[in-house]
Amino acid sequence: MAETFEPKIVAFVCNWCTYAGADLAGTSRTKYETNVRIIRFPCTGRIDFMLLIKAFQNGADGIIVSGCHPNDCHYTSGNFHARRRWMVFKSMLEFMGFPTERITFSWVSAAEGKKWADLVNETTDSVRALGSFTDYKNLDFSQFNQMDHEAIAR
Amino acid sequence: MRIGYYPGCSLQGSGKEYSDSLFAVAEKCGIVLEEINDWNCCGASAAHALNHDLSVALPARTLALAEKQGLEQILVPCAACFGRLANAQQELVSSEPMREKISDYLDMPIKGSARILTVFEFLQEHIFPVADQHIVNKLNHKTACYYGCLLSRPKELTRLEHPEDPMEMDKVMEMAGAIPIDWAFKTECCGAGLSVSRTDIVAKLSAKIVEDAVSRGAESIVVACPMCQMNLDLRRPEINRQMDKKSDIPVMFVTQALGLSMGISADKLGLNSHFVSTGKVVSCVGRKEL
Amino acid sequence: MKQLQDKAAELLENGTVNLLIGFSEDLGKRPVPCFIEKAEEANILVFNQECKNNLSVYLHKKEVKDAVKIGLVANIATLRSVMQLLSENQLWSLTLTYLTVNTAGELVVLSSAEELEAYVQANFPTCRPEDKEMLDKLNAMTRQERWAFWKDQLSECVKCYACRAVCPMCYCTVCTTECNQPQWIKTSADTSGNFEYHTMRAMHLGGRCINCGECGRICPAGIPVHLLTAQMNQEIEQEFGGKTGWSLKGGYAMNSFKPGDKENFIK
Amino acid sequence: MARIGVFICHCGENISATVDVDKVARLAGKLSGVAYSVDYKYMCSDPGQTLIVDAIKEHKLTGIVVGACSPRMHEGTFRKAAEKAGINPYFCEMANIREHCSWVHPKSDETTRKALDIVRTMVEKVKNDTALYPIKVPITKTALVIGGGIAGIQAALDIANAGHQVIMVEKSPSIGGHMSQLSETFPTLDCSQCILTPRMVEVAQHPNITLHTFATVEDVSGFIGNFDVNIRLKAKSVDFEKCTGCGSCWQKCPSKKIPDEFNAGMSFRTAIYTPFPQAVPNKPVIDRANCTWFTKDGKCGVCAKICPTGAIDYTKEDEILNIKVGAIVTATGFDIKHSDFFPEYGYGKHPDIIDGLQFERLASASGPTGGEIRRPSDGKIPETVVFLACAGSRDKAKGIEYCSKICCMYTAKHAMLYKHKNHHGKAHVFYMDIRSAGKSYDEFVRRAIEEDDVNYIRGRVSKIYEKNGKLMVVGVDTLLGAKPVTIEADLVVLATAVVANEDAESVAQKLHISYDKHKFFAEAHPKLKPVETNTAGITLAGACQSAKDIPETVAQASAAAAKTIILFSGNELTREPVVAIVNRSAAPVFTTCTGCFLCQEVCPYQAIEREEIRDRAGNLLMNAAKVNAGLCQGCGTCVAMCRNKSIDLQGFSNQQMLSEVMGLLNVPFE
Repeated sequence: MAETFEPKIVAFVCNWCTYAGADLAGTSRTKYETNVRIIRFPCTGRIDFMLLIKAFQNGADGIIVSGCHPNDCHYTSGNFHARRRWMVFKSMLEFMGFPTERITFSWVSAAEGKKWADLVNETTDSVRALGSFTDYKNLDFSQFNQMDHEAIAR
Repeated sequence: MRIGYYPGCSLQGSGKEYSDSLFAVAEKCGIVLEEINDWNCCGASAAHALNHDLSVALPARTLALAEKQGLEQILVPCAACFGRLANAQQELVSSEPMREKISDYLDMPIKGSARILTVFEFLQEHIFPVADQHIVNKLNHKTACYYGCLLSRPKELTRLEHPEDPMEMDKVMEMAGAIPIDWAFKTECCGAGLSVSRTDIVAKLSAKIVEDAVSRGAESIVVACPMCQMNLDLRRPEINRQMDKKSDIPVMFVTQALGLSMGISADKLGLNSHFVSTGKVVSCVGRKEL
Repeated sequence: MKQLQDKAAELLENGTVNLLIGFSEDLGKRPVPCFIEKAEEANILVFNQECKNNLSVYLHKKEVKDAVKIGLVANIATLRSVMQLLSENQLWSLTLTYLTVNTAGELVVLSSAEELEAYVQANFPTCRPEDKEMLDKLNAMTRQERWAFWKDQLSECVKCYACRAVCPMCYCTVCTTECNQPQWIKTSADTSGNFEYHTMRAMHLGGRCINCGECGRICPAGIPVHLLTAQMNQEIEQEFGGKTGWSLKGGYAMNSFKPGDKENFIK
Repeated sequence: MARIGVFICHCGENISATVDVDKVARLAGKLSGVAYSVDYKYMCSDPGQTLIVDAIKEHKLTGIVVGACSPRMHEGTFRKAAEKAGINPYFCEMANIREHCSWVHPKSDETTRKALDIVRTMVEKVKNDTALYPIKVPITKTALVIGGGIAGIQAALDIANAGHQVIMVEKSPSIGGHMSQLSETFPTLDCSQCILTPRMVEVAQHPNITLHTFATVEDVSGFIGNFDVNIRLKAKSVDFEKCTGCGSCWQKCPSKKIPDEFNAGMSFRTAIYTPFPQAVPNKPVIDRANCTWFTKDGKCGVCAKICPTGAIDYTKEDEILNIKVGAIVTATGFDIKHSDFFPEYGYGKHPDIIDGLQFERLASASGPTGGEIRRPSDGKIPETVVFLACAGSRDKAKGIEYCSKICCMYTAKHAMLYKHKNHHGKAHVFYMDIRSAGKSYDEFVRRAIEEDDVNYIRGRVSKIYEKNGKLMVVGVDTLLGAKPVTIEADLVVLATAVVANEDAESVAQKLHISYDKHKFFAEAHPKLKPVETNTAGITLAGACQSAKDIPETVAQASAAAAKTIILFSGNELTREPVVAIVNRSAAPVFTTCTGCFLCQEVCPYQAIEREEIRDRAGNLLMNAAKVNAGLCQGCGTCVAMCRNKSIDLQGFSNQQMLSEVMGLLNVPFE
């Protein structure tokens, strides 16, 4: 076991604003936590909610979804569609009892390198405080454990 | 349909002719107006300058009483009262916390759902449909329909079709056989807010109104607000001094004019209790040609 | 009942419809779907409060599509789902006639989409009270309690896909569950895969589901899966407006947006 | 089996200072599917690129991952290198270990681990890359210019002078637009018609320009390079082949009381008319709505009798002309609010309360008064004129929040013109702010105030009414004593708000371009694509996009022309193959698309079409979505919207994105 828990955070970002904003953080040498891994999409409108589920299922502890501010979308309206989708997706997960605080939605523009760094730091801190995302991982284990017990009992 | 009636102070005092003529016309047309029991002051002029909650609570009490009485429509002829009641209703309907607070103050439930009618709405909806059979005389003369400030502002509450150039009263006068003129001071202020404290300003403002009406050939000014009527009528000596000429153009309520065309006696309509004689208008009833 | 049978017979007789989908009774006097092609068979038709099935699901079947002119004995939920399907450009190859019974107990025959729209809008159903009660109960729980509830429920799911089969809105020829390049949904029925499947299902149906509740009713494991879509519909209607199965013009909330949509959850 | 090459760049020390590049290259070499892995000082240098090219050839690599800087930086460079080595450039992916890793983290194991994660993610993506080929779209090198005002004229001339064919469509009988109505122009006070008419003639005579006046766009289909447009040629009732433009017809026409649009309703014209003397083409048309022949069933016919060449033809019908064009310049112009929009100024009932365009006509030598500023009611020369800037503009209550931009300048010009013609007259201007940013603009306004003695009053006007033959302008002076002022005027000029044309919405819908809430056409990007629309191949010029003065309009028109000329510079349009695609397969499945078309509404580019799939006998089997690769910009919003994954985005496919996620979380995904 590691001394302090280091969460795995996956960031789903759009190419035009947030990816460029993260680039800017780089060119400005703004330091931030190493826990985040970026996956580049053309637009937030492209991000399929299934990918988020897959990421959690495969061990992500936190997720950042970020794109252009409203009205700044390179494709005019992709982020508006995304915004609706995330709103609904989030409340859906909440209804299922999913800890939605593990998902952070944000608008980070190509000029907001600092905001990107802050976002990563804040998200890392909050997810670190939440701890490893065992809820999802335990879903299957608990079942198997039960089966094992039954098998042993038999 | 029951129609509630809120007189307010003016219609029991300086504007008694307004009330008298309104009831006379309503009676003629077979319409019963039901006064709201135990109504109170609308708070006009004073309350909303002092305490916002009070300015809502006062009219709200009247509205609550009307609701209790089961009235779905309330006629408020006085322009100032209308403004206060409509304003309070707006606040009650648009803010749930406000409604609860006021309800607490009053210790009465209140919805603010009753429809508050301006005198024009009342005439249009209830008198117009039956007016034809009652109008017997033509008030054949040129008249200036004066709306004043409170009947035209704010436009969201007063609901005039063209708030900058209203025609609602003009239509009533046309029906009464008069010839409403096109003039520039329809919605100007008569100075009512200062009618006691600064009569010099009242005279100045009212003079502009009278002057424009007269210069355009009006033979009467018709109003629908007791304050307007009082200022233009009672303050005539000051107005005349301000204009530096004498004008004896009579100022009457729209309901008085309508009553006259329905053949109701000038006495019953209170046309004899004005400061400026209304004799000229009374005499042009049924006049053939202008 | 007699009226319905006569009308059905008449429609079949004069060729207005080639196939009539309705309800008959099984040996236990329970209503079951039936398919009638001959006028003389129309006397087996029944229609009552117990006729809950959403028969519009059959409209996607090839055998039904081949008949082209279809008569549908339908409850209001079914009519509403037909509305939604029409707005999604489905059923274009069919000529549909609808037979239903209004609240006054009279037989109503609707022979065009416009008539259907007018009838559905005039008789629009509200959220089923039993669903509302459950939703309120769940929403009042803490997150952990909800997680435990759904974990418990979904661990029972065997991925038989009955909820999908019974849903008229699940008309895709290939479902996401069957996509294997990439494999979006785990094929095994473990709990995390079940979560995945049901989240996907709810997301795909939110703003389209017409709350007939068939998916929950059909579930062999007794999982109230219909609550997921009911909750989503409630949420979407509240936030973005628009009712599912209300208008022929559609108005799917999830493929439109307003610049001023809520975004207080976004940093 | 994939054979992937991994190339880790030191970027001098930019990466190697904090990332153990050697370790990353070594461990990356052990990843499944990686056949070759190496690190190098400067991957983007010539030797670095040569290293990649050689490695691809030598190790028979099927794809490469370059662990270096941001793809926004060098993706193009390395894709070219890959292509040079003989593999499809879309098998090259960048792992951004500089901007997203080495530059933002300190030297540590964790940083190195992150760099490896990033590389591994991209290795997983490359495994799922597919060969993509640039999309070639043929181009019809003819441009359509909609609108014959100064914007359209400028754009048409620029495109035509570059050697391309231009078709210009103008709805009125003459080109020239609003500029032809203006008297003088700010800030130089040169005559508008003097500078415009030569351009109008040039358009008419240009061998590359085909002019259709009295014509409108009926519908537009197709896409960039390949638009299919139907033009409605309204029946002119005059055969232009035969007509010599002698003018006998309109001189004799008995219907003489039709308000003249060109003079902003301040004079009359006949039913057969040319809008103004310098009209291009200078040949008349019949306004059928006002012609006795058409309204009274064949009575009259004077023009036909008088015409020496027999050019009048009452039987002409509207014609539809089908044209194919590669690009469209939208230059449909603007309108202004008229004085009847202002209840506080008497609902336009008073003839001496006029709008800016009417004043232009009064001041114009070709106007109804021959250039003498006389008031419409009685023809007297006004002694006091009040100008109201911001009539309607910047007024929320009027629903027009924006600044109309041109009014400050033309109001100064109007006041100046009036003062120049009537030295003893008084000119007052009520204004909110003076917005005179522009070359020589503020000097111009100062000149009006300081040299021409125009009285500027900062404040608004609440009401205008007539009294004893004078217009009483009641306003407030917010600066000098902050008190109400009333000015007795003889003429009031309202600088009314610039608004979109009445038919702007329907034009936008025909063109499939978007528009804002005020019906002005929307540019693709407010800063960086100010002339393009969201529909590729359609550009904007002039005031149809927002209020603009002449220099700005001309500049934008030339920009729109430049965009069109760029498009026409090649024979084919090459587009990035990052576009959406709907899967297709053999009969009887055809596609998994169910034809719900929910994707159609989310597409910002109208790139999704409906395809009807039929059997050999022509029976409709199914409806399915189809992406027009010429229009698709590759945002992928449709992909996330599609329930059954029937539509996918090339270059960012479902398979690629999911494998990235899986690769990242170190779960082998096959």
